Amino acid sequence: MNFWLLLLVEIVVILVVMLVGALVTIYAELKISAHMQSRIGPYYAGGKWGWAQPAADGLKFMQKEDLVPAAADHTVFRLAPYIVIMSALAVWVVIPFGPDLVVRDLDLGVFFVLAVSSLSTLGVLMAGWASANKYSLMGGLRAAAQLIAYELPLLLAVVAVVVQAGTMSLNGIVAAQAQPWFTVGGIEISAPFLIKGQIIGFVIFMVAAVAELSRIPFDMPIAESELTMGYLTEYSGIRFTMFFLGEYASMVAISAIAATMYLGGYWIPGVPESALNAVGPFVLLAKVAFLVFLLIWFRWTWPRLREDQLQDLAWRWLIPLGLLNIVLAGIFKVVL
Amino acid sequence: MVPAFVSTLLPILAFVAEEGGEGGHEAAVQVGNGGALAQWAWLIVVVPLVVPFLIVFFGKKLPFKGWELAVGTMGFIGAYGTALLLANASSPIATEFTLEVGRIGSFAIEWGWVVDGLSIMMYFLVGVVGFFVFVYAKGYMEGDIRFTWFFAAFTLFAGGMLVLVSAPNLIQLIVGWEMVGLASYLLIGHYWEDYANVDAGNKAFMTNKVADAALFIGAIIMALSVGSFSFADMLAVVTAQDASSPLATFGFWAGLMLFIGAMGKSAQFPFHVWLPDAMAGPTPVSALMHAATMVTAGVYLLGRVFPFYLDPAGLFGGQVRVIIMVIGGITLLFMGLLAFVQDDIKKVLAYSTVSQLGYMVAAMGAGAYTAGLFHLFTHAFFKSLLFLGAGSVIHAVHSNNMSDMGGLRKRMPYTYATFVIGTLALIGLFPFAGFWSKDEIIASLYEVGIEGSGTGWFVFALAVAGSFVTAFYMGRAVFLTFFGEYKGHAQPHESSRVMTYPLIGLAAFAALAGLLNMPGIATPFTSWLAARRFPMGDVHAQSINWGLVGLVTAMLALGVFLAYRIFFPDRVTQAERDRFEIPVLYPLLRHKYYIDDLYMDGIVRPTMGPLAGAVLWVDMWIVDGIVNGAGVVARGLAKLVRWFDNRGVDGIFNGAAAATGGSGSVLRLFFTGKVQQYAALSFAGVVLLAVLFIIF
Amino acid sequence: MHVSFEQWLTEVANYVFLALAIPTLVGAWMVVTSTNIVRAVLYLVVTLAGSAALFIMLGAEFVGWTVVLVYIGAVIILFLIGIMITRAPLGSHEELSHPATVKIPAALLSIVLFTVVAWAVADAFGGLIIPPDVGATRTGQLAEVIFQRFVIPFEVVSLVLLSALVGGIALARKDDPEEPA
Amino acid sequence: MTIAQFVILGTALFSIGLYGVITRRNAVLVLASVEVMLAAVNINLVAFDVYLADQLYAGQIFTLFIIAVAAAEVGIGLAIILMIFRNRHDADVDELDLMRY
Repeated sequence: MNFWLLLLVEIVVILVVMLVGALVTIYAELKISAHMQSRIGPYYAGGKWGWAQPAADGLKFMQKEDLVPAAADHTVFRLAPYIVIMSALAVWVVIPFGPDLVVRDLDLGVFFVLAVSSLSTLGVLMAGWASANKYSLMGGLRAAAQLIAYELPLLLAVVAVVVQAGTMSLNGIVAAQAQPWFTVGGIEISAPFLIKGQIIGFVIFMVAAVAELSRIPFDMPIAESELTMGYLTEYSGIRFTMFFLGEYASMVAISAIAATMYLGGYWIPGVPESALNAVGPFVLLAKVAFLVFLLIWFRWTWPRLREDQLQDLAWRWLIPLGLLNIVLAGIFKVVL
Repeated sequence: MVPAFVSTLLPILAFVAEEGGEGGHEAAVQVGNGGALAQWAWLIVVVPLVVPFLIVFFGKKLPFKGWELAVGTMGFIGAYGTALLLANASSPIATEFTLEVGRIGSFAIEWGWVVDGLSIMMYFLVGVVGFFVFVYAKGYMEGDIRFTWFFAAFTLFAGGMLVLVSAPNLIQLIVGWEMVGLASYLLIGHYWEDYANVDAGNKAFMTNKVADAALFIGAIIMALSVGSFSFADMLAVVTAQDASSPLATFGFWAGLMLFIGAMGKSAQFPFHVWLPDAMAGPTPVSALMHAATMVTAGVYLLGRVFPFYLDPAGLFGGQVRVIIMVIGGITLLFMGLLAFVQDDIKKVLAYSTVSQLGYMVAAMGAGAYTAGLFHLFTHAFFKSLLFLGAGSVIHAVHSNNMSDMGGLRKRMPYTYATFVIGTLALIGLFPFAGFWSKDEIIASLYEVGIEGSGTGWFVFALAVAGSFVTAFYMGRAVFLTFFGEYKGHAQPHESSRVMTYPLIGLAAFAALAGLLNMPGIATPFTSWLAARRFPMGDVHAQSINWGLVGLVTAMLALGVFLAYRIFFPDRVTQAERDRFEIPVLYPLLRHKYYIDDLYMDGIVRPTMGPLAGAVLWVDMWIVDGIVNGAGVVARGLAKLVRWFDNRGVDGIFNGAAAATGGSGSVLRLFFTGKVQQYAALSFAGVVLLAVLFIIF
Repeated sequence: MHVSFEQWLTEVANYVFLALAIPTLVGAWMVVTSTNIVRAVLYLVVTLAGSAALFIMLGAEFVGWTVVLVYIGAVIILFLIGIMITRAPLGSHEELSHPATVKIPAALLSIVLFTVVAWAVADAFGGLIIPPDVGATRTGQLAEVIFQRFVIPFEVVSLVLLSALVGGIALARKDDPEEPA
Repeated sequence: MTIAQFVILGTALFSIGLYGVITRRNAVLVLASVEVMLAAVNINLVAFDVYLADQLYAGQIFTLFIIAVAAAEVGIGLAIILMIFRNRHDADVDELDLMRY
């Protein structure tokens, strides 16, 4: 196939996966929160199961007026959402859906993920500054401080996985989990890293992921009750929708990364290597769905932390724990 | 040589099948390398060296304040020691591992670990007795302000002891030797608020240092004669009977010096003075270090180099043996006598320990390797049991003195029962542990005598008398402590289970350990110890000599009976008891033969006074003189300099200052404080240089 | 191997190079001349992204993504936070740069520097091509060299980072109000 | 691809950075210009590393070290600027001539 055609197909696939994933997640969030908090609306919109609710929300956002504050730095203000959504999109490039179903199996896949996802901080900070609004600026600064603080435990958790897998390629990490761990009576048993010594790392990763996504209980940057909407305050219409989609897309993306690193990705015990290309995407999606449900569950059950508690958790607990986890992973690697 | 087929049989059979009476025999045991179990034996040395630091740093935060780490360590050592012992019992192990850590000239400095019958026995002993004592210590030290520190130092002791025991060379042995000395010093002075305890610690340390100096000298002589610090190299020379070796020339002095070192640690006369004072430490320390393990280091050293001393041809250390035997004999009797007059129950046991160490040393001197070490083995159990029992009593009555005790039989039944078992084991009643081990020593001495050694008969006599002495003072201690009326002021009651369970455990060992070596019946212990890299002869009894048993039993019956007559509380009044304070003997014993006073007045004070005077004199005249002289010289110089300064230098400086100021006011036009200007100028310089380079 | 300018123009990769180099240079130029402080720093992103892209083009993938992660993801963020905390105004401000009396000598100096060095480089390396068969550097190989040959510099750099961390905290923390500053 | 094109690009970036360092008044922008110069150096290093096909990857590794040191430098530099701002309510290097005389 022609290189450019292939590229186009890949881009379209990524866009579709991301958009559909985001919409489904939004719908799931509405349904789950409705069940958790007995909200009426999502039950009935559109007749059955409230399927029309996300669509209605989307339509509402799209047809709203696209406002840009007069005092704002227009160019930067317009650019910010693109950077955020780009960073969410770029992550999908390296996520493997099957041994061959991956856009680019980069040698340093995990590193790439961390690098491009750190770009969203830039977008958030740009949005906060360009809005020319003190709530926005505060929100942007909070977001930057939070994202930098939680990037470190995230990185440390990933380092432990990389140490154990011996590679940064996501496909390689999946392969490392598919490796037989030990044999019982001639049957080779393999286990994902969650079981194989990375339980602490998984917890650190998930906590840091929630913080990176700025979701409750770490949603200080956009805390409605304190900062109205933080860096999103001045955004409306299509640009707000982009931020919104970007948030849900990165939620799915980060769940996919966690599923790949800790839960074995597209791999499932008992399925032969040859069938993984067909079965893999569904396996991965099931795992992603589980993790997304976890994230939604967190959001609707926990209260928001205070800003100092947030920093405390990152610097005094997660980072030392992450370092310890690396040491443990090293020992584990050497001993086994 | 033993036929090859015998060596393929179980070693136990090989020993039972051995012919021959009085003399020794060649212990040609097929030894293995022990496999991974021996290879990983370094763990039992390293773990107790690491754990003390963990205890110091994290102990206070743990639920049991570090005790769990310490007792876990001892449990680990005990379990590993047991595993090694069982492995050794099924197939003998004798191997060593070394790592070279440095060199001094041609001497390799090595760290290693020996795994053979002797060291395995010690690993087992340290681990098992240590485990019981550590468990007990939790109850005993409860509420102590330095609880955590105590366990850190105690675990460090275990580490040092294992460094010593595992040593394949003299250097490592000395390192371990000094480590246990340090731990001993720390723990004797554990209650340092009381100055007497600090003194006791110092005394132990100093006395040991005197002996250690001899040990160093011995080690150096040994190393220079053999060309290596390694025991294996030395014993290889000994086994080869190489009369041309320098070791043959210096063998006597090397052996004597090493033995003096051993005398210090094992508290042999005349270095015994520190051990009774060391009872100032907490009782678990007395039980583990000053009864069961540390003080046996000297005996262990004799055992480690035993072929060197045994030396039937008299080429090497053979001449020293008679000295060893006599010193042991003197110690075993005369130190035992001192226990007659002690009121402090721990001191009674301390003198008893010295006396029993005398038995072991005498046995080593007689060439009875197995007997001496067997006594070391059984003694560790029953003496630590006795100390722990005494500790339990002390804990209950808040006094060390037997005059504050009495009648505790009913109030503390477990302590009483176990203490009595320990006593019976110590005095050597059939079939308790002491009977088998001590009688074997006496039988060995008897055999040495039979061989025609007059000294052998002399020491044999001392040993038989010693068994009476032992029975007497132990009977006295038991009667004064557990019978009659309670004379103290506290409200004694049985100790908690964390203290009584170790007592019961040790009592079981004290009762049964003797069965491991019944001459002529079953001697597994002998075959364990025979697993050595350099097999050797050994004096020991082939069967039970019932005549001797009768003699010794009569002696101990006499001792107990006399003690009963004099000290059984309902039987005699205090006035009658005073009758036994025989004029010359009693003061002599009370003053410990005036040896301590002799040291104090003869050595310590005469040295200390002049030494202090000399130091003062140096301080007053030399140091002060230098300081004052320097002051005078400096003042003179200063006067000279001032004159020169005012006239000559100031002129130059003022001129220079004016010049500097003038040029500075010109140059500061360039010195604007603007970093960017500096950057621009420096890059301009770079560009200029680059252009110049290109052009030229 | 030398190539002439005509041969140079026939290679596709060189157009990619130009497509990356020109934004990089323009971004750098805007960094030093922009009158809007936040935009100046955002142009730095363009320059750094350009350099990262060039690294990836050269096969130094790890270095390229490190630039993205560390420079764009952290250093630029620090810059922006620094600007925002020091109350940067929105919009353009001429006083961000020195007046023409400084600009002209500085421009002259820069141009001379560029001319001299560029001439020297062209003279020495003009037309020497980078071997085309040099593939992407495997991260594993890089790691092996760092943790064997360069392990001591690596540890030293880690100490530098640690002291920078401590120093940054020590400098930036507010003094205890009870103690006189 | 020739080595010269990368090195000349680096030189150009370096010169631009130098211009910025000299002409910028705001301390943060001076630091930013320094970053441009460092980027130029990095391009040089990586280009030569690839050109020489170095088995030790010294150029790339030094680039990594430069990135790490630059991160440290920015952290400290911004902390200093913050301190100065707190004391003088200004981040203008013109006023920072306290070291004068």
